[in-house]
Amino acid sequence: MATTTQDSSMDATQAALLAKVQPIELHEQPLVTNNRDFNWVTDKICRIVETKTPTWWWICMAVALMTASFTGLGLLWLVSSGVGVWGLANPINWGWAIVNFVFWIGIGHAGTLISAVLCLLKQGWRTSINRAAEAMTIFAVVCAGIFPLFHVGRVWFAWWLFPIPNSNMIWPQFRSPLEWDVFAVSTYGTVSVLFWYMGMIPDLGVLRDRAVQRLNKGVYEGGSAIANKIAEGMDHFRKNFYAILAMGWRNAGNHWRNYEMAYLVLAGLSTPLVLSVHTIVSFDFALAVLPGWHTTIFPPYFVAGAIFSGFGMVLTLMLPLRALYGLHDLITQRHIDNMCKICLGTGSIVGYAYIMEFFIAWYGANPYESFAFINRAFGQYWWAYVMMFSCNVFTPQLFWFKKVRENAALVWIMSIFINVGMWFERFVITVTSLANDFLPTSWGYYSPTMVDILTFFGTFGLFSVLFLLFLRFLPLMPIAEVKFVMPEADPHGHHGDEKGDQH
Amino acid sequence: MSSDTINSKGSQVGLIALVVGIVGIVIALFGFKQGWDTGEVRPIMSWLIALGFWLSIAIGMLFLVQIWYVFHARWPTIIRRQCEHFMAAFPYLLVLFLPLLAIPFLHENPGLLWKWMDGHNELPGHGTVAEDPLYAWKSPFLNIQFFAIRAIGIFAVFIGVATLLRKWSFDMDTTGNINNMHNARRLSSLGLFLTAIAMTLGSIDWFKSLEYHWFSTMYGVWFFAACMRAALASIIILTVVLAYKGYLKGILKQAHRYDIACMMLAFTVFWAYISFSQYFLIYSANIPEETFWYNIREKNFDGGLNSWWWVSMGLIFGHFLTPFLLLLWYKTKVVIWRTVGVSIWILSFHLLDLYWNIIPGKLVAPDHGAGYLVRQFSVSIYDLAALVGIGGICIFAMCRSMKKAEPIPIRDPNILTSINYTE
Amino acid sequence: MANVFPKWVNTIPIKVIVAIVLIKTAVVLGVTYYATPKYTRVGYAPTQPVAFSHALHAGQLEIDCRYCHTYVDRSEHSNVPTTQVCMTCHSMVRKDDPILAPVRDSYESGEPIPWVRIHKTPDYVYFNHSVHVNRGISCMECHGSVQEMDVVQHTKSFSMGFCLECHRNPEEYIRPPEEVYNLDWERPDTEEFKKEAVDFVHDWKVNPPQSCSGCHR
Amino acid sequence: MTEKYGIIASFPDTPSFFHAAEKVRDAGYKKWDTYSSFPVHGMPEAQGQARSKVPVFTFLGGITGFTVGLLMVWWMNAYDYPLIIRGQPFFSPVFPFPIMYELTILLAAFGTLGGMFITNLLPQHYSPLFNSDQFLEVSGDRLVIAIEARDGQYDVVATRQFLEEIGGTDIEEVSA
Repeated sequence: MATTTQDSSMDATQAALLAKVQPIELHEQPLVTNNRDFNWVTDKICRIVETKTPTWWWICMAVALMTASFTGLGLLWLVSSGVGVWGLANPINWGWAIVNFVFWIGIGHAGTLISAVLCLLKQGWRTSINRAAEAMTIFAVVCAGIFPLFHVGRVWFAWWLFPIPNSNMIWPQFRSPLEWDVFAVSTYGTVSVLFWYMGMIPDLGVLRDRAVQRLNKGVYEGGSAIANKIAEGMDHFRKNFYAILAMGWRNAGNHWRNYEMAYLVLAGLSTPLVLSVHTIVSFDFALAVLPGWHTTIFPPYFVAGAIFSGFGMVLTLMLPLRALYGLHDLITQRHIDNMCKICLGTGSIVGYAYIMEFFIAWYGANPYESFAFINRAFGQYWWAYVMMFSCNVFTPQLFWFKKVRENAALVWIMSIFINVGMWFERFVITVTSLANDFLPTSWGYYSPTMVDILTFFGTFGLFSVLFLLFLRFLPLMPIAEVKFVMPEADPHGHHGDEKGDQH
Repeated sequence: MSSDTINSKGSQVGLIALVVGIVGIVIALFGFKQGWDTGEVRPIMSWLIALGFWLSIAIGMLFLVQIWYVFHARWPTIIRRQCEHFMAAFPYLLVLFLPLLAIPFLHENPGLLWKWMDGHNELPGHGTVAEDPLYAWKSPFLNIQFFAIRAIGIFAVFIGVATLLRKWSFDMDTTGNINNMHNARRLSSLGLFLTAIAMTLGSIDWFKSLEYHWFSTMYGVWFFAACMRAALASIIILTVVLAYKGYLKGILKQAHRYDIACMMLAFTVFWAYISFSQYFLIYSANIPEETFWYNIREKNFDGGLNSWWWVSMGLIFGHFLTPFLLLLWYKTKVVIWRTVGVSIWILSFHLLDLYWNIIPGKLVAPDHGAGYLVRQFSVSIYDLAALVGIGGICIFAMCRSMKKAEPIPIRDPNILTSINYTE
Repeated sequence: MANVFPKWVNTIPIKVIVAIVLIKTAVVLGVTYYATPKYTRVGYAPTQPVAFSHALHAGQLEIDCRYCHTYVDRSEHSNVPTTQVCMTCHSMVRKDDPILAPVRDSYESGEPIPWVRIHKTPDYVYFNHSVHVNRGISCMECHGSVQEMDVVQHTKSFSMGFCLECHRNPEEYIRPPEEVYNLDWERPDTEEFKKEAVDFVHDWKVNPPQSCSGCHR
Repeated sequence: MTEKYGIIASFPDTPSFFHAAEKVRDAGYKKWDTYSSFPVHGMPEAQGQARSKVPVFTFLGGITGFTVGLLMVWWMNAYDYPLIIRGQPFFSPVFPFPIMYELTILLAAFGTLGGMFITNLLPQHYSPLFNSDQFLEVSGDRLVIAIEARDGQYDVVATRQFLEEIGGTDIEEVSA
């Protein structure tokens, strides 16, 4: 691009200026610690899926499956009896279903944020967590989708939500925010899968090549004859499975060139997408003329909240994984620090929105609006508001302290608080506004039924089942990207002593 | 050219800017005085618009510097220093804000600009401000004393944060003390919240309260988006000029411009997102107490389209769609004249956005009672004078600051990464 | 050899794309034609307890619809005639015909004849016969040419789309009120008539609801 | 095993790999490529490749999505089945904007992934290179340059010598 580069000839002033440059050493923790080399990284990540299934995996899987069955039972119950089995009653016609939907969708947002926004911002530290975070996004969207899907009641007619011709000769109503949700969430799910899959192609190629290499070597030892036979059989399976999915990826420079561009473009597409998804979710509320819902800050406020809860979930997942698989060299203290800081930042933005809502509710001088907010904090749901405010605004403030950030156990506990707090945020928004609307005679109090509780509880199991499958069969980290941020990958040596034009 | 010649050149530019600025300010103040005497508020609005314009650039830069610190961004290190220079304008902007602050205290109609400041002001169809129950409700916040305190507080935050960041950054050039950087990073993480709150209050006080009946929780975020765009566009222009004639020659790379342009694209989308969401939620809820704010920017009382409708369309297509489509294109982000062109374009429409937010807010109550008259879009000589005047002072402040420190932060740990930055 | 797949595999993608396009088209067409409700009930012609021929009664003998379906113009419901109605004639006409044995049995015992219902709207749809027949919508618009049927058959789909088609363009289905029960009436294909129909819709304030709550009350 | 695909050579570290690529480019070879298990910063320029064409596919996808969304919304809600809802206009670019927006992104994303596959000529599950055991090690840390026999300048001896000169080791001929 010689034609577009700015006049690169320097005169004496600039040379003198550059001569004065004398950067201070800043000791920063590398993103991959302990001077690991490429092969170590490849091996470390690949062996997670290549070695024998650990016992804890089977135990977790069993527990997760059992938990997931609650969702199955709850939904079966719902479908066979009708939506009445949920605790929805006038005036609270939106209860846990929408709360859980928004909660799960929000969790997903961190995945896209890490993979897309941090990619655009050239944040190298994203590499070792983005794959798992993207997986989390997809599974969270799956869990989220269940609730509105079954809330329609006759779930077998849910396809009417899509613009497919049917004998009723009617079409979806595109002026409805709920219809936007259909498009937003399905687009979000699809694009996340595309992004996730495309990011995985090079790694699938690596897994394929390793299986082929092992088979070529043909040495299967170290166990009983049957165990060796099984290991060989698994490698045959892997060879074919990964080869099909890798689509013939060859690590060619040409491949990388187009791949990198596609990745960047997808990141660029996912960023407005992730903003739009939670914006549209917020429109579900904000478009209604209901005090406490109709407020213009909802879109960015929801997005910030989503990212906040998502990072909470990433921490909740990654900290145990790091311990279980010994990934301390790849998920370093620096990664945890950064995630804590993002929680702190987004948590504070959420706090800004809470305060702004309250202030404008007063400033707007609308008595209904003021009442809605006073009622939120001091009405019959005050406990939910306290939970929300303390978990979301005060908890992350502890992340100001390095001592807190360095204590993995404490961070993990706080990340759970964040998840709880964000669930309560959605509960507060949904239920308090509906419970006390314009007509005091119909005011009510919402209580969930057993079916509500079991269905929601079970989604954690479903999420875990999917995540455990992911752990077992797909590469947990983007190997290529982790290598890319290592100093050995720098084509100009890694001492930073070269100056001037590199092309 | 030695560094002395750079300095002398800088002083030269600064001197010119100062002279131009003073001339502009004198003309603008002349208009201000006329407005003051006659009670015609339009020339005073010119002052507010121009101040808002330059303030938004400075605030945006303040945000950017802090964001870069917090994210530990390496590539913008050489650009950060230029922002730090521009941030020297804050104290001057405070001084230039004083004429506006003088109105409630010295003018016979304290509500000349912000109508709620005087209970005698007529509201279209509502009687006077003093009779207005909405004002009575809001008066604990909207009263002159508190307004003045807030204004001082807001500027105190801007000036305080900017001064400290500048001090530490400049100090590192000479002492090479890494603690400066740690301090700056720590301050930035806290400063971002302070700046955000100050900026929100500023936008509510100075722009939104012109039409104090209206309210929107998003307004602060809108102003944030506007500031960021203005700052990024100005950075492109500033750095390209510095790379063409000044000390950044050969140091500023295509990669830097590309990344700034990418950020500009991102904030173009963000601005549209915020503006659209605000409009959309108010439009679809269709509550009169909110929609009137958009109505007066579209229609006259008799229902006919007014000049602001065209401005609104201009904002949709000119402030969002055109720069968005242009910036999607790789060439726009790297070919200098195109990037600069888009930046100038964005700055012009940012100015228009301020017009759109400020001027229609002052409705005129006609003599015959019912209805209202919308103050139509117009550009006056005082707009230009105030813009050039305040801008001249800001550029003078920047040039003055440039003499105080190295052109680039030579001891910054990330300076080499930034100098050798490639796409 | 370390290749997992043989060389010809490289041609699979293009084949897969072609196959997907073909299969998808087939599936879409098939589902549209066979599996949408439009086609599910049409053709339903159950055997009735009595081999009653509409072709004979309504066609050949030209008995007015309302003779048997008495309340069709006064009620939301079009009734199936009682045995007594049959017996008004058949106490004299063909009084010993073995085909009519169930009718006579019913008349004697008082137990109604178990006619099999053919035309049904779902319970969540509100349909009013009188509104339709009194505003120029003939029986045959929904029930088809009953006067030609020996065994009554479901000829129209009764899908929501079927209702909506008429509700959106009533002037294309409407006829002069005096011709509603004239099953042999033919719609004149003239500009003049079309204008009349439009005027009729306007003058008689025919305003078929298209909103959800019009039918799903 | 008579047909030859080309010659591959390995390089010890990223800088030498990178500079070797520049030299192959300067030597005027056309049908060749570099192979590494991670993207090397600046490699497309070093290989003399133009900017990727993937964004074109993205753009086409996006435009299609937007147009389809616009037409769909208009046709379904304003033309084929207009229904009065909350007194809102049948068609306005404002209300269904989220729909058009999401479709734009959806199809642009498909366009991007499809564009990546098309520009890379994938899926291509069989490649002669996989026949080389050495080549499989690219997945670990091996850095390989392969010059194909189809290249006009290709000559078994001269090309092998050239690769040696620019620092290549483990030079191997790969059969097609």
